[in-house]
Amino acid sequence: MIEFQHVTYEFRRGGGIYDISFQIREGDFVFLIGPTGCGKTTLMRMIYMDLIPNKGVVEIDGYYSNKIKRRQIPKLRQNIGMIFQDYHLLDDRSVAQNVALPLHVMGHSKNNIAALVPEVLDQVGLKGKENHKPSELSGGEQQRVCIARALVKDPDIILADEPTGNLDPVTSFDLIALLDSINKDGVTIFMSTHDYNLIKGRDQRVIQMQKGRLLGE
Amino acid sequence: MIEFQHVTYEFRRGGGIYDISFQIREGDFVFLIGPTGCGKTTLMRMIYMDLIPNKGVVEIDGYYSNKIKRRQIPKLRQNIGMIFQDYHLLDDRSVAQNVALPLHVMGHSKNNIAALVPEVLDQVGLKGKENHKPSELSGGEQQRVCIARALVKDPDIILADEPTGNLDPVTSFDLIALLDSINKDGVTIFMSTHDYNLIKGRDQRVIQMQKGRLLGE
Amino acid sequence: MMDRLAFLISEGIRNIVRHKLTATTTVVSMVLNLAVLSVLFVIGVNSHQLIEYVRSKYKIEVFFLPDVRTDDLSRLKSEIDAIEGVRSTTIITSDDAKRIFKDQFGEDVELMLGYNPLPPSCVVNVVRDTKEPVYPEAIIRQIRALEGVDEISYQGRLITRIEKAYEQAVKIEVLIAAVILLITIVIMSGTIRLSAYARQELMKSLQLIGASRWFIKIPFMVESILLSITAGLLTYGLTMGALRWGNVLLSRYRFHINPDPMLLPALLLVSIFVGIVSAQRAVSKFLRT
Amino acid sequence: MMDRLAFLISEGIRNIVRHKLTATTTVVSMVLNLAVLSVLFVIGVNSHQLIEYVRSKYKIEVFFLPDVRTDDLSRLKSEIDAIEGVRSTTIITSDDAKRIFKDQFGEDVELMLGYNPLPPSCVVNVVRDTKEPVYPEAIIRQIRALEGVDEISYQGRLITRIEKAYEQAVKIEVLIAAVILLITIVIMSGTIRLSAYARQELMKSLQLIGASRWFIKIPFMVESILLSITAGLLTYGLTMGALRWGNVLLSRYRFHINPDPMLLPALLLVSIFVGIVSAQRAVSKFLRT
Ligand SMILES: Nc1ncnc2c1ncn2[C@@H]1O[C@H](COP(=O)(O)OP(=O)(O)OP(=O)(O)O)[C@@H](O)[C@H]1O
Ligand SMILES: Nc1ncnc2c1ncn2[C@@H]1O[C@H](COP(=O)(O)OP(=O)(O)OP(=O)(O)O)[C@@H](O)[C@H]1O
Ligand SMILES: [Mg+2]
Ligand SMILES: [Mg+2]
Repeated sequence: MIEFQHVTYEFRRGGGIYDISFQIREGDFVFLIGPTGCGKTTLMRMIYMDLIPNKGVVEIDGYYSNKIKRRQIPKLRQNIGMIFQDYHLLDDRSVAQNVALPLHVMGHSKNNIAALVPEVLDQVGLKGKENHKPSELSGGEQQRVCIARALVKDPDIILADEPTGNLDPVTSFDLIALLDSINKDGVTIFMSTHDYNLIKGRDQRVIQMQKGRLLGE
Repeated sequence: MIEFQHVTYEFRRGGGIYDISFQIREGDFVFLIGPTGCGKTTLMRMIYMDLIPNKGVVEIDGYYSNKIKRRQIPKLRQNIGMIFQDYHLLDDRSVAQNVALPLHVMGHSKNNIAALVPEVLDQVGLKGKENHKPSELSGGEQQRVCIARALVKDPDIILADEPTGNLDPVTSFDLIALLDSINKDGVTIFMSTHDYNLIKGRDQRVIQMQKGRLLGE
Repeated sequence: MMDRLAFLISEGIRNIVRHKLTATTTVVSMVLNLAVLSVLFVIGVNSHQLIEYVRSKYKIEVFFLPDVRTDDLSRLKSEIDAIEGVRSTTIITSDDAKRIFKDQFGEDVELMLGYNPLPPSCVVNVVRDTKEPVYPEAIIRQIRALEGVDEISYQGRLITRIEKAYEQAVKIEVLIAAVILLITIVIMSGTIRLSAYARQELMKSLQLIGASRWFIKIPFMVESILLSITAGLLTYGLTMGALRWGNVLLSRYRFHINPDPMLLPALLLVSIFVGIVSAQRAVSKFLRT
Repeated sequence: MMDRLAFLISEGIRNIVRHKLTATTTVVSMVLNLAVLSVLFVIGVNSHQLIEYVRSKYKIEVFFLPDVRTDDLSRLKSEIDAIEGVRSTTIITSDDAKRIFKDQFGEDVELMLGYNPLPPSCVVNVVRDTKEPVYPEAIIRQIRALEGVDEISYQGRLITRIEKAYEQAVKIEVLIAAVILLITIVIMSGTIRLSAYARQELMKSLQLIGASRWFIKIPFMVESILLSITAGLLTYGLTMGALRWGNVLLSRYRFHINPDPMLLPALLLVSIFVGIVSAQRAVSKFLRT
């Protein structure tokens, strides 16, 4: 469960998000759209508690932003599959090692990891790139590594921040189909995008933002 | 003038581009499209001679890839406005300083720089963000800083590698319009994209790639 | 759990390979610093050898009354031996003294004078391998209190002066060593901090995907400890090599530098300590969010 | 062109502010290294003071024949003065000697014996502020060749031994200084290299937008030089402070350590040299494409 209650966060240089309230229930698939710079990434960062609200409260799976202790944040993040807009891949290791990382963090066994990683890399179409460094991949491939890293840990919530920015339309639709099937298994999905085509003709809930404020659904 | 003559480049781990030949004349506006991982960025890197072909020759404005000396490469790059897919912004300085950098490289006077930078930042819609660090910007804003940095030096050629990946449709069309007007002034523009909507209904030349090879125009 | 620990340790090892440049620079920096330290350590240990040599030359001569008999002498000897600070004693009886006189001057005093004027005496050697300064006054006082002692000759002021100088030198050396140790620690931790700085983005990314502070710290610690041990061992090898070479040069002066058995443990202790503390500090700095 | 140069220099300055951590670490590391060097330098310079003190105690006494007349004496004096290695001479005439004798023993020899048996003599002081060892034999030989010289008394073997020991000590000190200088340079350049390593992405980006190697290098050099100068000045301040404090402690021993006027230039030279060379090497490494 994701819940924002009158959340405001302002950066020191100005800009931010203001008085945001909404709720996403377990198993929902919700889109977040809005023009560039409207605050989508900022909003997502509050879900994985990289930013803590100036006003209001964010609740994620029973963790409250105003009560959470610093050492609880890793626990929270382990339950969320995050696809970052700027990837945050570790360039000192291979694609496979990058994808395996969240499993190591969660304490999975070696055998388990050895089985899961190739599977998910295959799912996102990165077979054959296991041993590349992230810097040796195309933009779209890097983005898919980031997606694989979020999927591999079988999280309760997937946060996808413009996950199709560097993907061509075919690959994008494949990704949405993949997310759809994961959502069918009960995983909550919250995805920001500015690709209106992608959500056109879908009957899913869409949250719209503009200039740091909710515009409606 | 950009000319590829049977250019092949293969990465050590496999993958690359094969037997590419094409020509772009001065003042052209050419699109490069193809699915993710097909070799668009690799092809562009050969234009600014970050990669040198294994076979074949690339000619840019009288510089030949098989003859160019290492110290000539900066000169070549100074005439090309490059919008990198991964931005390559310097995060230790402000947006304005990032945009001013190519002008300093080319030896423009202080006054000239002070006049040009705000103008181009305004053009790409970054007014008010001059003093932000790149890491304090949204994805789309970072991309526009990169665009501004390419435009500010008034280059002969603009290479744009998926410059709209993080931009919403409105901003994307604005960018294309901006590039169009620059092109009218005689600047050669070569832009890769996978946003087929963007080029739909335009009568410009489009080079198509697939799996490292040219597919036709 | 076991798998996770194994992973964290192997991460530490692989980090060394991944970041060869920082690893090499760190080790080189550490080795050079430790080398200065270990040279100082060796000098410190061997300066003791020098003072011991000097002390072996200290001389206290005790002359007994002429009427002290031979069996009294052995009692006196054991009484003197029992005094704290006395290493050994050598009794010279009147007859011994006569023989020595004859050896040196070729004359038999007894024949010349009709009697032996040389009193029995005793050469007292003081302890030499103590870290404390040796002051002979207390010994003298106790010897003087013994029955049968006539006269005592010793180089009192000279000894006191030498011991004072040595004490001063040790103090200065300890001070210098402490300062150098401090400098070493600061430089080494600066080096490790810079190598952490070069990787702050990676740490931030790890944190974002849910890694706890310990998950980030442990590989870094393992790496730091391994580098420290490497540096410690290399320094040890280097010091031993330099010593062997130095001893060849010094052999002309009949002086031999001994490495202390504590050198290796001390080096490892210092380097591992520095490795852990500065890795800890460096990581904490970049994880502060 | 002027604007570009101004920009490059200001870039160097701003880089220090932008990368405070690497700047601080670099400066601290450098200061500590330079401190060791400058202490060594000061010791080196002042060890000379010690030998000069000892040399001022060297004594050569020249006794002339009793029939040398007073005007011959002044000729002899100037002849001795002209000998290389002689710092000064003091003539003691027979009358002076008589007066000295009377001052010391309270007796007038001339009254006692009816004539003055004390010959005129001359105390010769040797040069003391030379870097070369002083060996009195040559001086003695030349004095002996002069007419009217009767006898020469001097501490020949002692002087030779002291001078040999000093020569040896200077050699060892130079060796140690060279080793420490080398260590300093390696550690300092390692530090600068690590700080370049942390910025390799930035350098790569600069290169991609068409910056020439010089454009990237110059600010880095400026930065490195500024940090070096800062480190040099800080070390100088530190050394001078330590000296003042040390002199207070040493005043008991009537010994005064003098800083050499060359200390500051030497420090700056070393640090700037290291700064330039290692910045050059570090940048080249990361620009190799
Ligand atoms: N660290 C920061 N410091 C100051 N301002 C910031 C910071 N991060 C973001 N901003 C500003 O907050 C606003 C919202 O940014 P955000 O990244 O949330 O936008 P976004 O909706 O994700 O945009 P995009 O689609 O381009 O990614 C922007 O105007 C941005 O400049
Ligand atoms: N440094 C490298 N080493 C090895 N392989 C590489 C390297 N860089 C790119 N590749 C591979 O070359 C192929 C082409 O990459 P390129 O970046 O040119 O694709 P692209 O068309 O730009 O894709 P995208 O639309 O995702 O940006 C990819 O399969 C990629 O994995
Ligand atoms: Mg965003
Ligand atoms: Mg690309």
